[in-house]
Amino acid sequence: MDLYLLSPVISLLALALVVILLDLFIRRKWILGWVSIIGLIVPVIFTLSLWGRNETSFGGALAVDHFSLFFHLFFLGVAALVLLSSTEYARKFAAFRAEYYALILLAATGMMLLASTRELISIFVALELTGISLYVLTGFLKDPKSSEAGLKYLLLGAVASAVFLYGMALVFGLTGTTYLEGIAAAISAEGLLDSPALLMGIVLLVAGFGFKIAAVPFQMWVPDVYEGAPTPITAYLSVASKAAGFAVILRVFYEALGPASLDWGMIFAVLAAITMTVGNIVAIAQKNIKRMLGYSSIAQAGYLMIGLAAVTTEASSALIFFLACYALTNLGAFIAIIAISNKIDSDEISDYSGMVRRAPLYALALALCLISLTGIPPTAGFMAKIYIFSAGVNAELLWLVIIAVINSVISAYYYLRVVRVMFLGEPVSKEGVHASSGLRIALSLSCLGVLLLGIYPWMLMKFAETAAGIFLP
Amino acid sequence: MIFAIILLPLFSFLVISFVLRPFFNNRPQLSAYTTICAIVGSLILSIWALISVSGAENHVLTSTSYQWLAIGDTVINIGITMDSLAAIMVVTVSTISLLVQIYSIGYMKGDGGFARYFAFMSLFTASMLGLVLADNLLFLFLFWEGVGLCSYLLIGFWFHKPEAARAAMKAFVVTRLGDFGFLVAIIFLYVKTGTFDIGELHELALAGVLGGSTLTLAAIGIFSGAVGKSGQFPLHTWLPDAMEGPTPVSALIHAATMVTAGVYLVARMFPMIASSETAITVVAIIGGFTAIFAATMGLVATDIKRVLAYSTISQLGYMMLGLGAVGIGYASGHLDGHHALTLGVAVAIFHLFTHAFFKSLLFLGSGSTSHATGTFDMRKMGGLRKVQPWTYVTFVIGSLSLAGIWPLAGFWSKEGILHEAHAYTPVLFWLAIITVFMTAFYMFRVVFLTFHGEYRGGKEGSHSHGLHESPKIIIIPLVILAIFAVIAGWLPVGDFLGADVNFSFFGALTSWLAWVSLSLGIAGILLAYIIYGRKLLSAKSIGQSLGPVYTLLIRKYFFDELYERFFVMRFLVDGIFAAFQWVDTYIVDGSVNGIATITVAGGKVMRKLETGQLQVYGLAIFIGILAIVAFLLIFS
Amino acid sequence: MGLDIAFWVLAVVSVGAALAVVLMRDIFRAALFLVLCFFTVAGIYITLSADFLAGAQVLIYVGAIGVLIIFAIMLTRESRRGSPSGRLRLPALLIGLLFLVTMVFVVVSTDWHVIAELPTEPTTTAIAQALFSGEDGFVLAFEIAAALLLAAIIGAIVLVREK
Amino acid sequence: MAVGLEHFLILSAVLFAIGLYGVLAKRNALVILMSIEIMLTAVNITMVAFSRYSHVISGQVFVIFIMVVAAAEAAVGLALIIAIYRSRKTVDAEKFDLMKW
Amino acid sequence: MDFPYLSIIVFLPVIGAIVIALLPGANPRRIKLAAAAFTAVSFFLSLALFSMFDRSLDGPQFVEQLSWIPAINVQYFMGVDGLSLPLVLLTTFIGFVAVLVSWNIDLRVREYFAWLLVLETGILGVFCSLDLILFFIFWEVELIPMYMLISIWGTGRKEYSAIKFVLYTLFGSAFMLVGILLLYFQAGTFDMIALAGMGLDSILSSMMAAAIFFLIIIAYAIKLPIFPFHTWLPDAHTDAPTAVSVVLAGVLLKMGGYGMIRVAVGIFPETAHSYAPLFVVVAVIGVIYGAAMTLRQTDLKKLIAYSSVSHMGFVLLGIFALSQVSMTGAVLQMVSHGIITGLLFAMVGLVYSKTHERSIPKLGGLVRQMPVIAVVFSVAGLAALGLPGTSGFAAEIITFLGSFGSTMVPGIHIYTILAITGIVLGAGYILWMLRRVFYGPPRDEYNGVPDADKLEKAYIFAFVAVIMLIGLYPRILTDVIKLGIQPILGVFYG
Repeated sequence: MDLYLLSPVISLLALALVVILLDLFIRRKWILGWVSIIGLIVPVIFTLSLWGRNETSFGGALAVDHFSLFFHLFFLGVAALVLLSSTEYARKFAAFRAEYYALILLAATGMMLLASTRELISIFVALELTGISLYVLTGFLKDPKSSEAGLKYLLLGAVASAVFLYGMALVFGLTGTTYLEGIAAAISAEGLLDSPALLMGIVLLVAGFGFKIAAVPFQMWVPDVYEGAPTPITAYLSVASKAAGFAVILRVFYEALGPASLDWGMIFAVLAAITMTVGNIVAIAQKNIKRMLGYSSIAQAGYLMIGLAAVTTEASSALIFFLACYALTNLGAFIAIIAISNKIDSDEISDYSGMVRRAPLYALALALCLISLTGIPPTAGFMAKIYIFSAGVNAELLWLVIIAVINSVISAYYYLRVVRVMFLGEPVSKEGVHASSGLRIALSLSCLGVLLLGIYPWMLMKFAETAAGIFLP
Repeated sequence: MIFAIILLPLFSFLVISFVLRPFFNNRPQLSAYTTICAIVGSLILSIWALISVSGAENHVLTSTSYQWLAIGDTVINIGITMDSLAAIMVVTVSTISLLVQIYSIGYMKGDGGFARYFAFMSLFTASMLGLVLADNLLFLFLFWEGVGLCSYLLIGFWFHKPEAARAAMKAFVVTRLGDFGFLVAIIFLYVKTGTFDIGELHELALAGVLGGSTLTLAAIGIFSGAVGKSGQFPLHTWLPDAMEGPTPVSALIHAATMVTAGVYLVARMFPMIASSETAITVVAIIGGFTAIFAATMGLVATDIKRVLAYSTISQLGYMMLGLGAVGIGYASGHLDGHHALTLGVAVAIFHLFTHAFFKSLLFLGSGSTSHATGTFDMRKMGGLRKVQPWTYVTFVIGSLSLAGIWPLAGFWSKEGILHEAHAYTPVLFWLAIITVFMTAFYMFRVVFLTFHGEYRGGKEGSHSHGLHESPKIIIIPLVILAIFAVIAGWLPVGDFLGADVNFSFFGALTSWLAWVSLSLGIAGILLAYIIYGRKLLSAKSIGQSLGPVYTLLIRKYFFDELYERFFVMRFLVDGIFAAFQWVDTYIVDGSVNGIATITVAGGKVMRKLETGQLQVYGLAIFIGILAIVAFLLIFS
Repeated sequence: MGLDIAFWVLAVVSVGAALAVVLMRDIFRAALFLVLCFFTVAGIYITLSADFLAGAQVLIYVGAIGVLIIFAIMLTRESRRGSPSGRLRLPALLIGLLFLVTMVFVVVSTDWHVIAELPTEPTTTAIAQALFSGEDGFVLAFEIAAALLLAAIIGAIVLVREK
Repeated sequence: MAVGLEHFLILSAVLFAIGLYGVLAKRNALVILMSIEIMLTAVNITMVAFSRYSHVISGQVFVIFIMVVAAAEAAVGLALIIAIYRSRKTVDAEKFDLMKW
Repeated sequence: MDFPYLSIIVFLPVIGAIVIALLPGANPRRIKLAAAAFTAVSFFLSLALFSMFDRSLDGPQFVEQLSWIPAINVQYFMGVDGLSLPLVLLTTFIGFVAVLVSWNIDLRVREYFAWLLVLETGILGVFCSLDLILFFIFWEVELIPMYMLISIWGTGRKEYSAIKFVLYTLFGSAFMLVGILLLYFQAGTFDMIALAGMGLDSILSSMMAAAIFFLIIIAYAIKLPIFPFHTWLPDAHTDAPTAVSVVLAGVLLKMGGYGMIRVAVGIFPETAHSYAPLFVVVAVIGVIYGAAMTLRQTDLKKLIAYSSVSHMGFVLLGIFALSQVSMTGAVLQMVSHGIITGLLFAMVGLVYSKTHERSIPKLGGLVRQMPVIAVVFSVAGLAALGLPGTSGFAAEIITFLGSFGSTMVPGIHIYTILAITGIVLGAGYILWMLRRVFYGPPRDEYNGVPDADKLEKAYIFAFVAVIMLIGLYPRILTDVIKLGIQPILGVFYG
């Protein structure tokens, strides 16, 4: 039991505690945000120091491998950007800023654990750690919309938890173990492949995790929660929570259910097709930009699920790469929205009219991110799509890829509509938009990332390949 | 050197449009002088070429060619050939062109587009000369379209007149209809033989390599180009309308040169076309029919230039008939080889040659009358004999020549054609002979209406300074042309072209055919005199008594209505094309928009599922689970 | 045999109590029935020889959750309006039944590997060992659970405290 | 017929279905929360039954964690309900539709 | 690697765009001069390229090759051969002229020129890239600038047209992407030259080859456009600002033709051969249908837009006649149409900027007020209807010669003849338009409208000069083009 392997998690947890404790002693609360941001360096350093190690601990429950370390960095990065984008927004929370930052860090802790645990109980608890932090964060504004969103998220999240617990129970009951390795071994050893309970277990697991990644028809909470949550949290939800979902699915399905006769890839393929189509089509009809991005994130989950449907290492590495690109892009979009909505105090797309003349850089950044979400070069989104579609084609999922590309076309319609409103519309007022330094840093980071990945994606792809490499049979 | 014949007027065009027009616009005469100098140069060179050709071996001078295109095996060369046929043509073209340009100085004086006019005229002359000299079909086509362009530009010279603009467009589009066939034939021939070279094509045709339906189709295609250019039935409708252009243009382009390009083309390709009996029969029939068909319309037209235009069409029909008749003789074996081929060309080109002089004379004469009266409507003329004696005399000479009265130029060339027609196409011969009568009649109808009787234009119809004779610069070309209209028939054109034609000044009167045609011509003149000179018969009552026939003629057999109003507008544009547009809007584009609408509507419907009720969302989760279970049950 | 009877009794009572929870209009009584249900489930744990869990069930569910809910009921003063059923009653019934049928089918048609005899030892030590020995990795879960509780406490405080 | 694993599993399924019905059909957010607790309890029964019939203790360990999580969730959930009640003066789930479409 | 001419030519405009975006001070004149300078340098460099091009080699020249995304074997691979060089030259020329055409833009000048330059880079990149993914990236890069340019600076239903253009193109490129990926997994490379040399038709099953071929060709069919995928074109052309219409008609459509030759036919000659009859028929439909539609238009821009549909039919015919001559003709037709229609749109723009009217029935007699414009418009029109001596004729006759003589498609004679009717209809609509716009009695409401100014004269005469040059001496291009065509049809003609 090597606790050092857990050092990134522990240091992050400690950071959360430090922030809360610091709250008691300092008066200038803005420091808290920067403490939590700068403090993230510690877990990052720990993570980097672990790079290359491929070990397990806690009797196999914790894995420190490329996959988990990649996701450590991923969640830490996302948390950093979310924190940066919250520095100004958090003023709304008055006395609760420390709690806000701490919960973001706790959620990140949960997600990091999700990517690295290999045992059902730990997975479940980590999932709930993430979940509960996010429920609270969603309701953090405590205005009617925010509380309502929080409650919906919590109740539905709890139902989803019950569902996948049921699934886990079935799997456990059949195999007699909660370790992923053990499950895989038991399934192949005891000839459980055709067992109805296993199939049902998988279905329930798909449903439970589907809730996390917002796959249709488990996605219905998404738009409401995204709309109601504080915008940085929406960004966090749309990126980190989804990524955590995918990470845990990859873990569970590849490591535990890899040998299952049930072609769970097929289930994901069908869900992917439905998800992207529903997400895109409904997004067209949206007028609230956060809600629209909610549907858009559903659609993106659909594309991501191609990486699950095609059960190959290449597909998982494409999925991981897509996640990273999507994270940068979506965060960029949300950060720009935060910057703009801080000023105009509205999330209606129509209020973004003529934004390019009021806030040219923010409008341009938002446009860039929307273009990336559409998948038009030279942006990260394009490279991500190329990569994941190529994995899909290679796995002979041509039909799914065709549906996906048609969906990309549909998506252009609503993404570009926002661009159009910003670039073509008459400005509602002449007032410019000025954002805090945190937001500006976060926005430039993500936009640079989007462009960089669009032009030179190879570094990250290699990372993703390495991360996915652990699933090699 | 030979290239210079083309290049001189082309250079003149370039000088006028890029130097004189932009920089010396205040001195428009310069452009006229430039043009005339260039054409004089061309004329001198043409005559030199004519002399050289007669001395050259095989009567052919060739020039080096340049490679226009080379892709793999496809190599297209472009060059020129000067043979006797071309030599005759270049001399004719440059002569008439020169005279018309001189005339134009007077006629166009004071027109705002003076320089532009001469620029176009230069370009036209260059293209026409190029057309004549081209040694291959593709190069020929280049100039073929070039003269068409100039014709278009010059018909529409007074572009502010809607009729002129309309006529210009009509001319271009209708001839292009013929050119379509021509172009297809060129391509077809190239694909079959691998060459555009006219000489090589002839050799292939004569050697029988090129034959059968290929030859027939190609020949008919080429002829369709000629039909368009020469205003033959059924593409004749543009030529009368083309009279909207300035009169010298009508004289040069729509009487003497461009419209004869069709005849020249058939003559140029004669060995090939005549090798197909079907094709050459078509040529003969179209020619013969057009001759009489156009003449009938000339009988009733009231616009002096239109009468002349119909007459031109009719005479061009004669030329085609001449070619066709000899060709039939050749194809059916009555005539043999080389003799037949040169004879056909000689007969047609001879008539082309004489016709060029007297018809341009007539046009220029009509221009002179309009110079005085300001109109071309014969109903507003009359009695000009007294004020315009020079014009009158030259016009009558031209008319007599056209009517084929011995010993004027028209007689000789027309006799040649009638003779061949009688020999090989008896039916068409009778059409042609009736046409002789009509020709004489309508020409003298013009003479009597215009120059005899009382002036009917009224005060306001005349020019401000009253009726008067035209200035010298107009009269001199008329006189020169009149001289040619008399003597052109005596020149040994046929011999020069290699045909063995026995020319005897009085001997011609010994054939019965000459007497028949002469007497018909005189009868026509007499009838015109009775009706329009003496007014013994009322033209009006004759018109009324003929009723529907008269209407048919005056409305030009309703061809304009048929083509423009019915076929183009109603059938094509408002019919088929409108249907296309409907399809485009509602089906092609409609389905595109429809898909978009359905998608957007789908979004609007599906968002309604998102009711905001968390329990609906929960329900969806379980429906999803059950659906996956069902899916698995069904698919495994 | 005694266990069988106990099972049947407990099963019937727990199902009845659960039904009462979802069918009662009186929210207060529903909460009490929930507590009853939790109690019977604790009994079922005993029939499954999970003694420690039975205790924990009583402590956590009955003690903590039950009380919390009753508090909440009183705080929100919703008892007057009761607990009516919503518009989705029928679909909910249908889906619930279908799900039940599916699960029953799955349970019945699966060939479970069953060890029929009762475990002999009490579970408390075994659980403690499993939790803290470190060989089974449940100590990891335990640590995560600590973080989770921290998050929950922070969250509950933040949410309930007025500004 | 002796009571065996299937009985417990079916009992658990029944309870789960009842909880499910409660979640979907009841309007009071508190009752929904209570129904969710029933669902979790049902899962617990399954876990324990498996644990008993395969003599593997980790099922029971799992249940402990589920209980902890359930308690935490209940706490946060009730906090949210109270927060929402403060602003909206109702806990009727059908009225929570500020955000839709 | 040699001096990276191609990269410089391709990326100069986008660098220009960045410079313009960052240029301090809002002086529109400076922005315009900067844009003109960057495009001009790009143009002169490509002229230099044209003169340095070795006319005895048929492979790509000026090659630049770097590994880029090894995960899926993507390279940064640029090069031009006889097929792409004329199009590069055309693009830089039109790009430069487009800047001049836009000289009187005064709305959001900075943005406008930045987008215009980005657009040019996108198009140039398409013609220069030899790696399919790189090609695809450039293919899509052009979308956003086009969208912005049409929807901000356009007229009429500009937003509808812009989004229609984007969605249509995206739709096509979506399928192309699938096709490219499928191809990659069959052949293992994105290298266009290598792919073309593989003889994939015989390696793959005919089903697979056909599937890839059609997936890929949809994008080009939309771009070209061929019936029935053409309806975006009239809308986009009509509502785009003048310079964008010039670029759109001038070079953007050529991306379709280029892709068809380079990717679809180049990689799958045998498959193209099997389906050639289908495309030839579609080409003929396009020619006649386009011409018919043109005759029904009353909006000047729409008229020219539909004429493009008709003219692009010739290109399609030339390509799928699959003979060396016809394909050379098709490429020449692309270049020629680029210049001619570019000029026509520039002229329409001039007419519109002076009279503020585009509806043909409301115009008339303009030759009095704007003689230079009328003359150049007429020249462009005559070139469009294929008057000998202009590039239009040279291109069309070469295409027809090739297609008529092709032995690859049964019954192509008939189709060629039907296509030739297009030029008769062409004469009809061009002259009809000229007559109604320029001839007839002058209208009082246009009294005093100015003729073209010096700058405008400069660029329209440049167009005319190019039209005449190609028309009289087509070898200047065909000698280059045939080098690009030869290897593609090597399968059939040894």
